[in-house]
Amino acid sequence: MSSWWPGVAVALPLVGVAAVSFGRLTERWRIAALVVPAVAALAVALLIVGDVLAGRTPELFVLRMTPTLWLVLRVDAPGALYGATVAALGLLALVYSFGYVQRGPRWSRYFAFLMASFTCTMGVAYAGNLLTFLIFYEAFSVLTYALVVHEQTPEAIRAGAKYIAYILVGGSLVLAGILLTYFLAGDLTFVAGGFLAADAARGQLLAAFWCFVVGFGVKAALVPLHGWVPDAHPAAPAPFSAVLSGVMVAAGAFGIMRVALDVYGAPLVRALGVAPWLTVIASVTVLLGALLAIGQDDLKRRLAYSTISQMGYLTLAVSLLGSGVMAGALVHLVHHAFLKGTLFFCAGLWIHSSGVRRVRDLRGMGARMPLTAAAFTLAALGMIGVPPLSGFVSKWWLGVGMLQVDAAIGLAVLLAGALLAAAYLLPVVYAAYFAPAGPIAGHAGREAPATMLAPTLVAAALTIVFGLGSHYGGFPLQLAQAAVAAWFGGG
Amino acid sequence: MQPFGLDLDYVAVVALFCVGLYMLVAKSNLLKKLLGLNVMETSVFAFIVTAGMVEGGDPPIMVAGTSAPYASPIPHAMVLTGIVVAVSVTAVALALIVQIHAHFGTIEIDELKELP
Amino acid sequence: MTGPWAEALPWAIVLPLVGAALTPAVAVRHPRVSGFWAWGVLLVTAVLTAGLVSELVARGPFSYGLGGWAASYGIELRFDHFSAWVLPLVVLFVVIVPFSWRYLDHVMPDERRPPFYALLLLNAGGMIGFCVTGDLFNLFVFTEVVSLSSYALVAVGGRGLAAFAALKYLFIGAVSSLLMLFATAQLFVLSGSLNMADVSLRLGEIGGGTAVMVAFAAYAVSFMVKAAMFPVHVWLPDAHAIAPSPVSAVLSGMVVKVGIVGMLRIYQIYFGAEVLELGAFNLALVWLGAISIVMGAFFAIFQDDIKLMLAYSTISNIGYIVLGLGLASPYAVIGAAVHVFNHALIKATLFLAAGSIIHQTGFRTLSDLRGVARTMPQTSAAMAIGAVSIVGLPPTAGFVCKWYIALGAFEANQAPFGFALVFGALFIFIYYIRMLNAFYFQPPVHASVAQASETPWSMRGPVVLLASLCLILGVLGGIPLTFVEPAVLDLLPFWGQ
Amino acid sequence: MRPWSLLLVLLVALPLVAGVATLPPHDAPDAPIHTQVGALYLERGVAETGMKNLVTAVLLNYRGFDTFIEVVVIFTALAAVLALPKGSAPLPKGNAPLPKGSAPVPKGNAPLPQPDAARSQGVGGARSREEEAPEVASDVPVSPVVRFVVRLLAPFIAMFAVAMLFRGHITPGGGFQAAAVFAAVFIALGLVLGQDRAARLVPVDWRPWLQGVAPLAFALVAWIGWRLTGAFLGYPIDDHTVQEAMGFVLEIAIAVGGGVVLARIFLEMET
Repeated sequence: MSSWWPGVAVALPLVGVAAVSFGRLTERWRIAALVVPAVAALAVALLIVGDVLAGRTPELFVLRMTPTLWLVLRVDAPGALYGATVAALGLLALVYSFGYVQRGPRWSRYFAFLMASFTCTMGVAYAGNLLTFLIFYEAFSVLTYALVVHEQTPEAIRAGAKYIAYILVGGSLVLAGILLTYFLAGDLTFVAGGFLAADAARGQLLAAFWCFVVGFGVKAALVPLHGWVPDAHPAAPAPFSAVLSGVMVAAGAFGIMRVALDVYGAPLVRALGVAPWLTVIASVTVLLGALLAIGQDDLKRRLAYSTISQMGYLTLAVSLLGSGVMAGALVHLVHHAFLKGTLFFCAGLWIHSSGVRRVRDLRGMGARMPLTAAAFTLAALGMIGVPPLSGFVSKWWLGVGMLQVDAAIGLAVLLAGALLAAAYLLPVVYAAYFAPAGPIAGHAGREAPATMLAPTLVAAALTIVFGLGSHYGGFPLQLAQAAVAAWFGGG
Repeated sequence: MQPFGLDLDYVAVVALFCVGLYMLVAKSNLLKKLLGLNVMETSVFAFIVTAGMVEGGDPPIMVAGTSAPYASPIPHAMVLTGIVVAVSVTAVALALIVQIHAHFGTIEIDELKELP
Repeated sequence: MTGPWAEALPWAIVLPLVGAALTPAVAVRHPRVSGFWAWGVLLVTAVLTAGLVSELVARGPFSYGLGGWAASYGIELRFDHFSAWVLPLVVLFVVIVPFSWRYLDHVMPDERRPPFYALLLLNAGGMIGFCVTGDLFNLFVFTEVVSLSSYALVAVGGRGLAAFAALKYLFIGAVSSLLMLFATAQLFVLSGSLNMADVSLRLGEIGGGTAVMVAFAAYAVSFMVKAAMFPVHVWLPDAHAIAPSPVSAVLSGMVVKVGIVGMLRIYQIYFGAEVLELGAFNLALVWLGAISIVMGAFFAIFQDDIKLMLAYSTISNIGYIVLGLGLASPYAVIGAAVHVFNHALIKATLFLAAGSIIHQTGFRTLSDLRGVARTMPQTSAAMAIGAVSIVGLPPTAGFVCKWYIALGAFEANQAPFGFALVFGALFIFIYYIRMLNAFYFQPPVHASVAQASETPWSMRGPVVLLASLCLILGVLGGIPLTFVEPAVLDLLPFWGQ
Repeated sequence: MRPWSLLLVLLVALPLVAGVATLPPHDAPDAPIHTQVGALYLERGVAETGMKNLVTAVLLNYRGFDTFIEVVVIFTALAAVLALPKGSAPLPKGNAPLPKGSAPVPKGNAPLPQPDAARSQGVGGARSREEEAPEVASDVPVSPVVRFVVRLLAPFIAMFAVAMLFRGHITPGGGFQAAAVFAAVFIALGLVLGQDRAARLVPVDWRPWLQGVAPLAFALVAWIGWRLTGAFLGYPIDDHTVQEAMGFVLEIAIAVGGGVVLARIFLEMET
């Protein structure tokens, strides 16, 4: 079904880019020009979700890139789910940023690049073929470089260099994979269940698959390729860390899903015999990420390792190729975005109001900044998977799905991951509430302004809402089941 | 005369070309390099004109006192054009050499390389 | 037979040349008028070439016998799909000339402007002629117009070093032209004709031989020098870096392509005659291209001077084109041909932006230019777009070429070169990321950088226009393909496919 | 340096010798060069072009476009020489710094030998024109005998050039040769009289037009030919008077334009 809405959703944030880059507006109008399109984009994204739930597939042929390839937006169920997540978390991060980012010459730059990468991430969600996916994926990867190095400290520049090197190598591998795919199939349009012919040369299919997995794996922080994550997150401004962790790292996992299920298709992946290897890599990612997180003193670094661990579940789910586990993975993608968003928002609040970056300096924060600490605690519990919070729902479905495909190892990894999550998140909570308060640095001790606190609390509240409401219509689970139905035929 | 199947006139042309090339490459003085270039150019012109000649031929001017066979007129026209091009290149090169001399006080590559 | 625009073919060449001859006379009272005059002449030329291209699109390739003589009897001009390259070329000139109006203020006194613009016009006219001529000797003469004006344009900006760079360029260029003349003479002696199509026919009758191959080798070396392929690139970096920026844009973006277009012409002759073994030559081209990519990028990484960096990146990009040609599969050749356009566009963007920055701040090294994005945001943005584009990241003009050439590598069963291309581009990004870091994320070290102002609109307009074209041609990558695809299909029968 | 140069020369020489060795023998009447287009020119040239000197016929008619571009090339050389910075003119303010660090070029910025010191050694009488006495070129040590002879012969040499120009269609000669001789007269006069007096032979107002006169005349003739025959640079085959007139216009323009350009290049080079 042809529809303008996907294009509108993708293009809306550009209004903000234009307003802060070129306009000579007063600050109030600038903020309006940023917030209104972001709200509108969220509205459109939810509208599209409704559309997709009604069984339609909005698509928009934007431009003809080459005689045979279009830049095309087509929203299927996973795309709609991811797109709505991006829009929502993007809006929260945007509002949060108004309080967090200092006024000055870099203010405009930050918001311009934030909105531009917002646009491109929406594009990744709604991409209808691999080429479109790649274009938006590379574009936001490059644009976010400016956000990673935003602080312009030497560490930030170093982290930025590491980030861009990893991401570009990954992007090039993805490009190589796409080229091979195009060469093999003559087409790049996503088809639920895959479009690559099973009788193509096995060597080339394998080569392309590993190009994709390694390429997207860099972004998805699969373990040997995760090097940029723990450096980039602490260096970046907190609201951007939230977006980076919540939806941008997820873009890598989303790419792996797309490739495995929309390009190759489950039967072909099984036939290629790559799934067990992927399972191993993903399990290692989950466990190692979590183990490394325990040792980190820098809170944002700890959260970054947690992201590595949590994103491993998505790849793990892909590798198991079961319908239930994929539904769980998609739900987890959404839930994790808001959980990790909340955690980073809280970390940012502590940095902002008292300059505290290290876990051991958080002592006594529970009393001084009760709302922040409460939000953090909620999200931490959600991340561990305590019912009835959202994290529990996603892990429940992951676990159920794993049982469906008899993946005992997967289940073990899932449980171990949850325990380790408790091991690295609960000490933070403990430090905030129960440890004896240390000396107070600076002007610490007051809650942050409402513009920053509100998005944090909203994100935390969503954790509860998603947890309690997950089985009602319109919540992520319904979309995820629609997606799985398309991928695996009837669920 | 064509020993070993070689056309000696052409071989002479190639020899001239090589002499010019050697001057261009091996000499340090920019003017001598330029002269080498000119020698190379001349050799190519000689090649073209040689090729245009025919045994016992007259110049291709159709007036009383000349008779067939005539040398081909095209090579002459080509060489005329070539000479003008060569003159132009030489002029520009000379102007540049004058500038280099005015600025650095030398036109020896060896000395130019040693300048700070 | 042909439409009315076919009549314009010789005039499209002659107009800039005559305009150049008139420039000193037009600008005798007010030297600055010469800039507007050159622009006007180029605009009219652009209209003429647009007409020619429309004729080409409507009715296919056409010929023009000069002096009313039939093709092999007199000189033939031939407007085929490869000649269509002249249109973007002239359009780029039209964009670059306004940039030079103000830029020249710090390069030369007013009284030297008329000869400068005369040279630019001669360069443009020479290149148009080069692209459309169907006669080998005429090709040589046009080469000389282009080369001679390029040598001089390199030297106009300064004394001493500029003259030295120009002289180096002149010596190497003159030898390469001589090789071309020698090869032309040999083909003439062998075939008795100078018309390309005719020569090709007769070579087919002769059926090869050492002399034919030597002529080919001489042509190949000659055009490799003109295109600045790796082992014979030595003239390029200094010449392109030291020339005034609008000239660098012309030289790097367009004049080096003379070598590529010339090579394609010679290929047409030889492969039409079927006297060449394809495989070995193509393989040589592939390797030379790959080496050029790597070495160009390698040298560029160590440069601090932004223009020198851009000059080395030209060598790299010519490597792409040659690699694509050598791969000799349809996609690769299409990619290479598109890159001829797109690289010109991107390099013009980069050189003009770099020129603006140098013009406003007086500095030209990365370490001096830190923080310039703060005071020159639009120019820096153009530079960034150009950088992203030349690395070939989507959705920019450079990506389309990379996409096609790499696809062509798979098509030609040379996957390693495809991967090499995809990752070679990253190598290039190392130095652009250094540039962007310096411009955007480091504090200024010089007051003149911290207080620089944006360029006047006559300079900023072209830069912004070119940068947006880099983006537009990225998302609408199909546009150049409409010209290139038929040309490649023309050529591929000769290409062994 | 030298061994490498010799090696390079050898590397170039071998293929070239191999190439020329396999060419058809050069003076055989049945070589392609004599049987293809060349033969047709010899056969029909006089009838088609009305010129008895077929070299001129090829130059102006069959391959007239080459000649057009050729005069453009010498104009390019002049433009090039004019566009170069002048030795004595001060550089405009804020000249862009030169690039650093390109390997083979000596690095900039450091103090360089002073141009003045260089000039006093004098390659080609390098003195700025401002210092020059307008009347007599006292800096050029010309013996009175030479001066007298040059002045005496100059008109005759010029006459000879004119003769070459007008006899070009039946004897070896023509516009380019005449241009070279004209320029030689100029240059010789410039050397013995001083450049300013030699330069005065061409009025200032005419110079910009005269130096471009050859391409302009070509364009004009090309246009006339286009109007008359429908082909760019076409000559009406059956009207020998018009053909000859067009040819003469071109020859004269080449001679005058070429002479002026060559002389001007010489004068400009004396920085």
